[in-house]
Parts: sequence; C-alpha cells; structure tokens
Amino acid sequence: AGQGQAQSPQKLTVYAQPSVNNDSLWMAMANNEYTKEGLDITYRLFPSGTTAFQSFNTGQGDIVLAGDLPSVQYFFRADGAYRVIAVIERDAKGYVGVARKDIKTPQDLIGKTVATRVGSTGSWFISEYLTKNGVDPSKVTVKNLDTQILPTALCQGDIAAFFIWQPVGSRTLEICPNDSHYLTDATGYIQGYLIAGARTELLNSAEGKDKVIRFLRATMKGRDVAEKDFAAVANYAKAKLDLSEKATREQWDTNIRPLALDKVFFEDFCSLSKWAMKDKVTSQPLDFSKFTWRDGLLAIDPKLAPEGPPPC
Amino acid sequence: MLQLSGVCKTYGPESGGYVALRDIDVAIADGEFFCLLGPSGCGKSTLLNIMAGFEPASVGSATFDNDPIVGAGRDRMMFFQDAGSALLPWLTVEENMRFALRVRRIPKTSWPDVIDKYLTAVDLAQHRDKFPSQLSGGMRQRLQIARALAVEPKVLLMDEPFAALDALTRRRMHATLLDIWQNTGKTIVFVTHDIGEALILADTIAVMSVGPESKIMQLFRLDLPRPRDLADSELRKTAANIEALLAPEIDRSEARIA
Amino acid sequence: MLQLSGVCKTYGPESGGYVALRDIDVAIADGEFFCLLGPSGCGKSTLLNIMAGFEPASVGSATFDNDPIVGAGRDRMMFFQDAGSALLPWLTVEENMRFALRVRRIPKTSWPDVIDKYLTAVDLAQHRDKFPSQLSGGMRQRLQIARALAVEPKVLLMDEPFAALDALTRRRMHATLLDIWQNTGKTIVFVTHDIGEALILADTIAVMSVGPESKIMQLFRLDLPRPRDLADSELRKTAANIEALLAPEIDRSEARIA
Amino acid sequence: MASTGIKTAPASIVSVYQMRMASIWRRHRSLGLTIMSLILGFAGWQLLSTFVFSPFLVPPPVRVIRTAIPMLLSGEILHDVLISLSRVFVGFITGSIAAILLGVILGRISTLHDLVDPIIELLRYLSPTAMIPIAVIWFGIGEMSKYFLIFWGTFFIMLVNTIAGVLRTPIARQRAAQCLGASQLEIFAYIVVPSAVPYIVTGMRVAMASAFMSIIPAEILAADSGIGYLLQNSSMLLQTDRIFVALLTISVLGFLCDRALRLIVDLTLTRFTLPA
Amino acid sequence: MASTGIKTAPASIVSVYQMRMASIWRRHRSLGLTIMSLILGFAGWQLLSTFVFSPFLVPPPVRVIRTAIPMLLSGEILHDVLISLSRVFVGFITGSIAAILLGVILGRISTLHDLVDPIIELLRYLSPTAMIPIAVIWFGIGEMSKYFLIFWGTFFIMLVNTIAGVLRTPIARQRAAQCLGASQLEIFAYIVVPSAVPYIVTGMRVAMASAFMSIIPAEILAADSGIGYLLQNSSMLLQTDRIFVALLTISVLGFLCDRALRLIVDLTLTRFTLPA
Ligand SMILES: Nc1ncnc2c1ncn2[C@@H]1O[C@H](COP(=O)(O)OP(=O)(O)OP(=O)(O)O)[C@@H](O)[C@H]1O
Ligand SMILES: Nc1ncnc2c1ncn2[C@@H]1O[C@H](COP(=O)(O)OP(=O)(O)OP(=O)(O)O)[C@@H](O)[C@H]1O
Ligand SMILES: [Mg+2]
Ligand SMILES: [Mg+2]
Repeated sequence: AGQGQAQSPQKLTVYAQPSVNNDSLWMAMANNEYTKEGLDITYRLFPSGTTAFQSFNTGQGDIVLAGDLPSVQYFFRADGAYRVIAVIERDAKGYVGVARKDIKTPQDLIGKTVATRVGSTGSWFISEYLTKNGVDPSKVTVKNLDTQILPTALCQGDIAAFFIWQPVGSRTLEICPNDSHYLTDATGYIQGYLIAGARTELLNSAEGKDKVIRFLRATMKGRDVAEKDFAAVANYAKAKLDLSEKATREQWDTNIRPLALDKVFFEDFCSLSKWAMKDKVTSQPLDFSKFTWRDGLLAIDPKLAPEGPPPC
Repeated sequence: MLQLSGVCKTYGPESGGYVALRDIDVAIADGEFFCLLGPSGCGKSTLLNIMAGFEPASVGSATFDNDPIVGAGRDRMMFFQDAGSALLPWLTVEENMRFALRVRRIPKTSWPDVIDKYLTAVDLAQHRDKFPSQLSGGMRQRLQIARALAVEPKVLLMDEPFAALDALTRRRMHATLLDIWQNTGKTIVFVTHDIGEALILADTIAVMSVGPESKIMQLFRLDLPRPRDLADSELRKTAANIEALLAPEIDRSEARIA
Repeated sequence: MLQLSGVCKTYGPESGGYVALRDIDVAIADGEFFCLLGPSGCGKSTLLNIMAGFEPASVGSATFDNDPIVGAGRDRMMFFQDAGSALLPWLTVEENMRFALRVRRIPKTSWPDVIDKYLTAVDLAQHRDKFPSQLSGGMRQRLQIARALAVEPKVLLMDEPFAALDALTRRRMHATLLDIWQNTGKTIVFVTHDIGEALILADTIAVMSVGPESKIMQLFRLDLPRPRDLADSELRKTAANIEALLAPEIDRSEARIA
Repeated sequence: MASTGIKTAPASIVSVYQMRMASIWRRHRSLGLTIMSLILGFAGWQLLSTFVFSPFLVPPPVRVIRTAIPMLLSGEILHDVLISLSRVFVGFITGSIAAILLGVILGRISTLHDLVDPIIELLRYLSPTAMIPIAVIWFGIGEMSKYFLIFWGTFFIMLVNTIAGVLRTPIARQRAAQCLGASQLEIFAYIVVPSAVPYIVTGMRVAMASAFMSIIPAEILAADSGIGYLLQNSSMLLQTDRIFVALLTISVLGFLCDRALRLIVDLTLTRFTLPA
Repeated sequence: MASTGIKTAPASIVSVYQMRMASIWRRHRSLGLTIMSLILGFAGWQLLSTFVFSPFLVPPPVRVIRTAIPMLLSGEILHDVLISLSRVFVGFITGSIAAILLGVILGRISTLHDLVDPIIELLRYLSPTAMIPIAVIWFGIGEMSKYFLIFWGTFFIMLVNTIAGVLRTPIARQRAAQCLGASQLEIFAYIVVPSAVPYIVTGMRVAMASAFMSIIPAEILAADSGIGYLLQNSSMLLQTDRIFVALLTISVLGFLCDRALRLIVDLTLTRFTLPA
C-alpha cells in the first residue's frame, strides 16, 4: 500500500446503484480506504444495472456493479470485453414473494396471476419457487410489471402475488397490511447477487490489474466495517440517500458480503444459466473461465477464488 | 328605433387614450335610410360598431327599440368594411350563403331560391363554387352584400359596402338596395365617403367632423322621391353645402407636399 | 418599358380552369401614367400581379426593360388592393415606414425627413404611433400609399389605392400623386373602377371587358394638360365613350331583381 | 443546342411544354425526394455506425434489418405493431377529441380558463412515465391504463394548441356569425373550431409523436406484447439489435402515421389550412 | 337599494364608476382566480388521496409538504432545482434556437424541406429515453449528454411548429417586402419569423413541458443531483412521499417557467401575437 501513496492517486470510475448492498463500498469510501490505496474513485450512480451497463458499453467507466442476470447478459453481449472480479454481496432474504391474504400455499397460485419484472432475477425466482414446490409453471400466469407499481397492483387485487427484491415487499405490507402477507423469501430457491465486474482491457494491462487489486483490497476493508458497524452504514444511507434507519436495517440484516468468487457463486450461477437458457433469456452455457477473472482475488488471498466448474 | 345619446368612445386608457367620438346623439327611426358621411378616419366605423354592439360606448348609452345594446344581435346585421374578414375562407361562395341561411334558421326548402336570387342580384351566380381567396376585392364585397341581404335583418348596418365596385355595378347595387329597402321597410345605416352616393340613397345624411373627438356636425334631411338624379338642383345645393362643411375640416388636418 | 404580349392567365388546371385573361397585349412607356379601368372581377388585379411578377402568365410573355419578369423586383412597387394585408401588423405606422426605408437601403440620416414628408402628405403624421389594427380602412390605404411613395420605385403598380377615401381626401391624393409623378417621371400603372379618377389622372386608359376571358377592349389616349377638370368637354366625351363601352358589358353579366 | 427546335417554336407552345414538364416534375418530385432522403439517411447511418461508432454500439441498418427479417416473417413484429397501434389510436383519438372540446370551451370562456389553467399548467409537466402509478390506481393493470397513459401524452399538447388556435380566431368572423343569428354552439362548431384547424393539425402532429413515445411507459405496465414491450425487454436483456429493431419500428410507424394524417388532412381539411 | 345614490347620478358618471370597477376587477381577477384554482386543486387532491385512494399510494398534499419542508430547509431541493433548471435551460434554449433557424429555412426552401423531412419524420418519434445510448456514445456521461437529451426533447416540437408558422406567413407581406427591396435574409428576419411568432410561442409552451419531462431520462444518466435524480432514486427505493415531492417540484417549476415565458412574451412579443 505504501507505494501507492507516493504517487499521485490513480483514477478509477465505478458505476453502481443506490442500494444498501453497496455498503462495503460506502464504508470504504467513508473511511478513505481507496485514497489510502492510492485510488481516486469516481462513484457514479445509475438507477439500474441495465442503465449502468448501457453507459459502460460505450467504453466509459472501469468497474461496474450490477445484479446477477444483467452481468450474465452483458457478458454474452460484450463478447469477452467484461469479466467478473468479485461477488460483493448476496442474499436470499432480499428477495420475497408477497401475496394476497387468501394465498397461503404455493398451490393456491394455480390459475392465478402473479407478477414480476419479466427477464429479471424475479422471473428466475418464480420459476424456481413454482417448480421446487411442485406447481406446474404453465398453470400460473406471469405478468410483467414495473417494480414501482407492484405494491399498488397487489393491494388493489390486480394480481395474486409478486416475486421481487426488497424493499418492494416490505413497502407493500406497509400500504395494505390487511390484504397482503409474506408468502416466502428466496431462501432455498435463489440468491440475489451484487457482482463487481471490470473491463477486460483494463485487466489486461499491468497497471489496470494493479488498480483492480487495490480496489478489491480497499473494498474488503470497507466490508469489515460494514459488517459490524450498522450505525455507520445507516448514517451513510441517511446522508446520501435519505433512507430511514428502518429501511436500511431491513436490508443490512440480510446482506452477506463474500468479496470472493466462491463455490456458492458457481453453483448459483450454474442454475441461473440453466434457467436462463430454458427461458431463452440467454442462448449459450456460461463459461466461468471467461466469465470470471480470478487473478485479483488470488493476488490477495488464493482461498478467495477457487477454480470454477466447466461451462454449464 | 336606434338611439345613441351622449356617446363618447375612447380607445386605450380611460384618460390619455385616443378620443374617437365625443357626445354623439342620433336617433334613427324604423325604416329610415340613414347615411353617415365623413372624412377618412373620423369614426364612422367606430360608430357603426357601437350600434352593432361589437364595441361598448365609453360613456353614454346606445339602445335599440329601447333595450340597451349589449352585444351583437340577429336583428342588426353588419356589413364589414373589410369584406374578406367577415367571410368564411373555407366555404365557397354558395356555402357561405348556405351557412348564413342555416344559422338564421331559414327553412331548407327555400335555400336554393334565396341563394339564386341574391347571388344573381350581385352577379356572382357564375362564381358560386369559388372560395373567397379566389374572388376579386369587389366580388368579396358583393358576396357579403348578398349574405347580408339574404338573411333579411331588421336593421342593416353597412360600412362602405360599395367602395370597391365600379361606377356601373355600383349604380345597379344602389337600385337593388333601394328596391329591397322600399319593399321591406328595413332600417339602413349606411356609411359612405361618397357624397353622391349619400345623396342618391339617404333620407338623412349625418356629416361627421374630422377626428379626434369627432362629432356629428349637421344632419341633412332629403325628402325627394327616388330614383334621384344628381343633376337635380336641390341635390346639387345640398352637395355644395356638405362640401363646404367638410372642406375646412379637411384643411384643418391635411397639408400638401410643396 | 413594361410590356405584355399574348398574355393569358388561367386559374386552376391547365384545361378546364377559370380563364381570367386572354391575349393581353400592352406596352407601357417609361414615365407613362397608365390607367386600367374595368368592371369588378374582370382581372385588373390579376394583370397587375403579372406585371409585378407575383404570378406567372399562363401563356405569353411579360418583360420589363426587355428582361422577362420572373419575380417581384425592387424596381416595381406594388400597392395592394387589400391594404391591411401588405402592412406589418406588429409595427406602428412610423415603424412600417422605417422598415421600408431600411430594406430599401436609404441612408438613415434622411429617414426622419422622408417619413415626415410622406406621412404628412397622407395626413397620418398625428397617428404615427398607432398599429395597423388601430387604423381605419382609409388610414391603412394612406399608410400603404406613403410607404409606396417613400421608396421612390421606378414603376408604381397601384391597385385601387384611393378606393376607401372620401372625395375630398381623394382629390388631395390625386394632386399629391401627380406632383410626384411630374417631378420624378415615374411610370405608374393605376387600377381604378372610377371613370372620373381615370380621366383626371391618366395618359392612357385601358378599358377591360367583363370576365371570364377578359380582354383590353380599347385604349384611350388623353393629351390634356393637368390639372384637369371633369367638366371639360373632351373629358366628358371620353367618359361617355367609356360608359358606352362598358354598359353592354355589364348588362351581359348582370341581372336585376324584379 | 439540341433545343433549337423548341427555341424557334412560338412562345405559347414553349410555355405549354414547359408547364407540362413542370407539372410532371412537381407531381413526382416529392416522392423522388422522399426516396432520396431515406436512402441518404440509411447510408449515413451505415457509415456512422461502421466508421464513427462501433457496430456493437450502434448496429448498422443492414444488421438491424437482418435481425428484423425473421421477426417479420414469424409475425412477431406485426403482432406487436397491431397491438401497439390499437393502443396509440385509442389514446390518441380520445385525447385529441377531449382536448379539442375542452380547448374550445376554455379558449372562449376566459373566467373558466383562468380558473382551470393553473391546474392544467401544473399537471401538464407530469410525463406519462410519472403517471404510471396513478394510472394503475385508477385503471388497474389492464388495457384501460395503457390507453390512459397515451391519452395523457396527447391531451395537454392538443389542449395548448387548441386554446392557442381558438384565441386567434379572427374576431370579425365571430361577429358576423353572431349578427347572422348563430348560437354559441354554432359559433363553436362552424367558426371557432374551423379557424383553429391549422393549430389543431400542428398540435396533432406533435402529439402523435408524443403518443408514440408514450407507448413505452404504457407498455411497461403489465404488457406482454407491443413494440414498447419489445423495446423494454430487449433493453433489459441488452439485445442491442432488437432494441434497434423496436426503435426503427416505432420510427417507421410514426412516419407512416404522420403521412396518413397529412393525407387525411389534405383530403378533408385543406380548405381550413390554406394560408390566408 | 343602497345604490340609489348611484342610480340617480348622470349617465356619464355611472359609466366612469363602472369602468373603474371593471378595470380593478380585471386587474385582480386573474390573480384571484389563479389562487382559487390552486386552492381547489389542492383540496381536490387532499380529498381524493384521503377518501378515494389509500394515502400510502397517493400521499395527501399535507404529507407531501411535510416531507418537503426539511428537504427545503436543508437546501437539498434548492440544489437539485438549480442543477436541473440549468440543464433544462441550456437544452431548451439551444433546442429552440436550432429548431427556429432550421424551421425557417425548411419552411422557405421546399426542395430542401422535402429532402430533409423524411429523416426528421423518422427521428422525431424517438423519445429522449430511447436516445440515451446515443447520447452516451456521442457525449459521454457528463453534462453534455444531459443537455443533448433535453435538446432532443425540445427540438422536434419546435421544428414542427416553426415550419407550420412559416408556411402560414401571409404571402402579401412577403411580396410587399420583396417589392421594397428586402433581401432573402431580411425577409426571413423581418417578415417570416415575426409572422410565425404565434406558432413559435405555442411550440415553446409545449416544448417547455417536454423539456421538463426530459429531465428524468437525462438524469438517469449518471447524475447525482437534480430533480430527475431525486425522482429516479425515490422510485427505486419506493419512497412515495419523496416521489411526490419530486413530481410536485417539477410541476411547480414548470408552472413558474410557463408563467415566466408568458410574461416575457407579453412584455416583448405582444405585438407579434395579437390576433389579426
Ligand atoms: N382599436 C383601436 N385602437 C385605437 N384607435 C382606434 C382603434 N380603432 C379605431 N381607432 C381610431 O379611431 C379613429 C376612427 O376610426 P374608424 O375606423 O371609425 O374611422 P372611419 O371613419 O371608419 O374611417 P374610414 O373611412 O377610413 O374607414 C381613427 O383615428 C382610428 O385610428
Ligand atoms: N386564385 C384564384 N383562383 C381562381 N380564380 C381567381 C383567383 N384569383 C382571381 N380569380 C378570378 O379571376 C378573376 C379576376 O380577378 P381580379 O382580382 O383580377 O379582378 P379585379 O379586376 O381586380 O376585380 P376588382 O375590381 O373587384 O378588384 C375573378 O373572376 C376571380 O374570381
Ligand atoms: Mg371605416
Ligand atoms: Mg382587384
């Protein structure tokens, strides 16, 4: 770390979304970890991973944080120009199925309409939830709804249930506690991810590789703070996003911050890839040797990035 | 009975505006042919607009059959000085006539006859499929005359209706107008700047002074039978009187280039 | 020299349209005062538009000083029959004058004098701050006259410029126009439907027949000195000739209501 | 040099010949220029995307069309187009009619105008996207709320234009109609609306574009077909080629609808739109 | 009954008195009606959100204002407003000027118009949202691309209106100017543009709304401040109260800008917008 301080700080642009699962980065920034690593971070927010990738695609930005499915899709689209450097966060509790009060079991959904953002991780969640509970997915109508309007649609009875990430679920229970309840969370079905990826071009240069390693190292230090110090995270969320402590808490509680490319990741992404191919969201198997870039994590600690499975 | 008493008209702010008319008193009896004569810009159109109810008098009162005039009414038909502006540019000559008859609630069966009659009277029968933009200036005036006559209003307010017509056509129009007036007993208020025209047509000629603050300088009553001949000695005397009245007025305001 | 030869003008489709003019041949010498006289709707404005270059002739050729007329030009200034349409409604009387002088590239130092001179000539000097919409019909015509005169074009094409003026004002305008014409030697093509006006002003009077397919029926040359008096015996004879020429024309197309 | 034969012909023949040529040129010119314009446009796009941008960022037209062909053949695009068009039509037409009616009334009754105008002035800055939640609350997630969003994208543009047109109705026309005895309703129908037609037509052309843009928020809303859905979905899946197919489809649809509108206006309303 | 004193007064005094009252009423009426209108609007909103919708779905104005107050006091809103306004202004003004210039040229040169029109007709159906990727490619993710998107939301509306206005310039005015010796440029500047002002002003009012709507897509683009960002962000986090604060801010800004535009037009352009 010492050598970085001697030189003028190196610029690194990170694209992200305003969400509590970024708390590792927040804490790294709040505690000047990046500066200590000799990095001058530009942290830019986009409303979704998709919009972040749109801009990333034009050759701007160095590192982009996004959800699982957008990363996979962008990987195929970018034709090798993008690689995953680490899992920042994952959790199963961050995804929920909320239903009207009369829906008590998965079987109750038969013949009903459920909603999600079609093509998002929510779709995957529905598919896993139904199949694993022995419900034929073709007997349930899946509607495509924007996340914003899911609470309204459920409370008004336009749909029987929806499957999506938080805080949509808790918000719905706030709006119509008499009509809605949690049907399930994603535990045992899927996990939602926040993935950090970088431009391959950057990773191929020695200088870029070095920057990414320093980025990972600083983020890990931030992670250590984020995991322990809820008050610091809540303060940050309040100051930068005007999030209430309660809202921050809900998500903070469920965050798992691996900062690794571990077995669970490989398993989850395998099953994600299989679902995506089945649903024609993607057309080829996922080749982890191309999808991931392990050198960065390996340089910090070999245990963080084991060998991936064959394409699946 | 069309009556104005103590009418003033100021354009612009209450004080400091342009005082077009000052203390106008006129009473026009039913069935009277009343001519307004005066130099350009003296306020003839303004006066007619007040009678029509388009503009309120700034001071004073305007009544028709003892009811105050508060807006345009179907009993007082205006012929506009700017003929084109009052026609509907998206309707042909014939359709403009039909529009008038429709909103006037004239039974549909009589439309073809009425239209033929009045278009023939103004010599536009062969041009019935043209749009106003395809008419000459004089033809537009004639179309407006035909429309004004066809709806047979109680009072006709005519603002220089024949100004764009040639002498011979105008002579026929005079005859047509007098025919209709004599047969139906309408009240006609007729603005003109042509002394001869006023003498041939009017029961009463009101001569206005140059603006601002125009007044009615003098009323001339003419009881001669019609058709009249301008060579008639009484008419020539009246003409001379009117010219004598107007000449100093105009001198008052005009100057000739050296 | 303004020359039309074999000019026809058809409105609408090549065949089956309305033939307004047929085989018009005229040659107007430099400095000539040329009057076009004809019944309403015969095609006077159309002819003037062709001379101005606003409308192409359907057949035949129009030349000015031997160059074909292909569009409007600064040497031929048009006075429009519909006076309001040619003024800029967002400029005051004085600004309308200034606009003309600016685009005419007249040196700025002389503007005040020129504007005063011509506005006084048409008696609008006291109304210089009004907008066209605040002018009376006659005042709008006078403003257009002032503007047309102020830019001193080679040729003046005037379409019934005095139609909305009262007799006395009109008389002064005649004098003003003749003064300017005599002092500067402009060519003037003057449309009127008033025989008297034509006789007082013109070197040559072209009498047109009723449309469709109007022709120039006859040219009358007048060599009398000016100012002229309508009581003059030669003028009275010419007037009678012109009326005799026109009367059957108008009979041909008009019918009077029984 | 070859034209000496014509040069010696009498003036009137030359003129007739020239007129015929001119009228042929005029009749075909417009179509010719349109085609030339489109060719130039596509050529420009092809060049830009090949040499200035990367073809991955902006796929060249050839590739977009190659992507579009199977979608066209399978009927996928046609299906989406028909669904979206029907939504646009319902929303656009109801929006236009409502705005014209209200606009005529507000343009004529100034007290009512002053009373309603501030509310309109506040509402019209809300985009259809911002209205999505309200649409769902009011109309649920069915077709009605999609119509409503397109209505919303049309209504205010038409309203502003209609009021502007109504306020510029020449006063003499109205006065003449009043003298003739026209009722207030007749003045609306026969004088005010026709006088406002040029503004209304301009408003319709602008509002048409807005209506087509509103397909996208409308079809965010619980759609599983339609061009807006295709666009949304392809964007989410980062399928650039399909995104461009959707955009091109919207453009072409808009283009055709505008031409159709102009044709209808030319056929039925020319008399109202001629310059004075 | 109390007015007998006035009734017996001479006619001219009554009239002067009435005129004075009328003019006072006229002067204050508009403001009074505006305030009444706003009160009615807010009351209606309060009632609707309390009794018809759930206050969680549509927060009542009282709650929205309660949410807004700390944001106002902390300067957060002011900061966002200033940033968004500066973006809107740059985009709107450059878009308007470019469209007026191009519109005047296209309105006058019909061959050029026919050549360019189809391309414009295809492009103008692309919403600012659809143009985001292109904006990023051309202008990166800085301020320029935000200006560009607002420019895009303004340009075509102004263009359609300007061309419509230019095409309706009365021909006699142009001919008169030609006779006077005006150059083509002078005719553009002194005749065509002023004649098109009523259409241009109407276009500006419509385009202003479009410009404000375009803030949202513009500030999707890597913004960390601005009203569009506030809205985006609150929507993602489902903070309904803050969403409504953002929407209300956009509405109020739009309202104020429209009033300002009208005032400027009244002060400087009245002479061009008077009905004929
Ligand atoms: N809207 C207005 N604002 C200000 N002044 C006006 C307005 N309308 C008319 N005037 C003025 O009132 C006076 C009288 O105008 P009016 O049109 O009544 O004249 P007129 O007698 O009809 O003249 P003409 O014979 O030329 O038509 C003129 O000086 C004119 O400038
Ligand atoms: N654009 C046009 N389309 C069709 N016909 C037209 C058009 N313009 C003029 N006409 C016709 O041409 C004929 C001549 O019109 P013009 O305006 O030249 O008459 P004018 O002699 O000036 O009459 P006036 O003395 O009434 O002004 C008329 O019958 C008129 O209807
Ligand atoms: Mg008058
Ligand atoms: Mg004429």
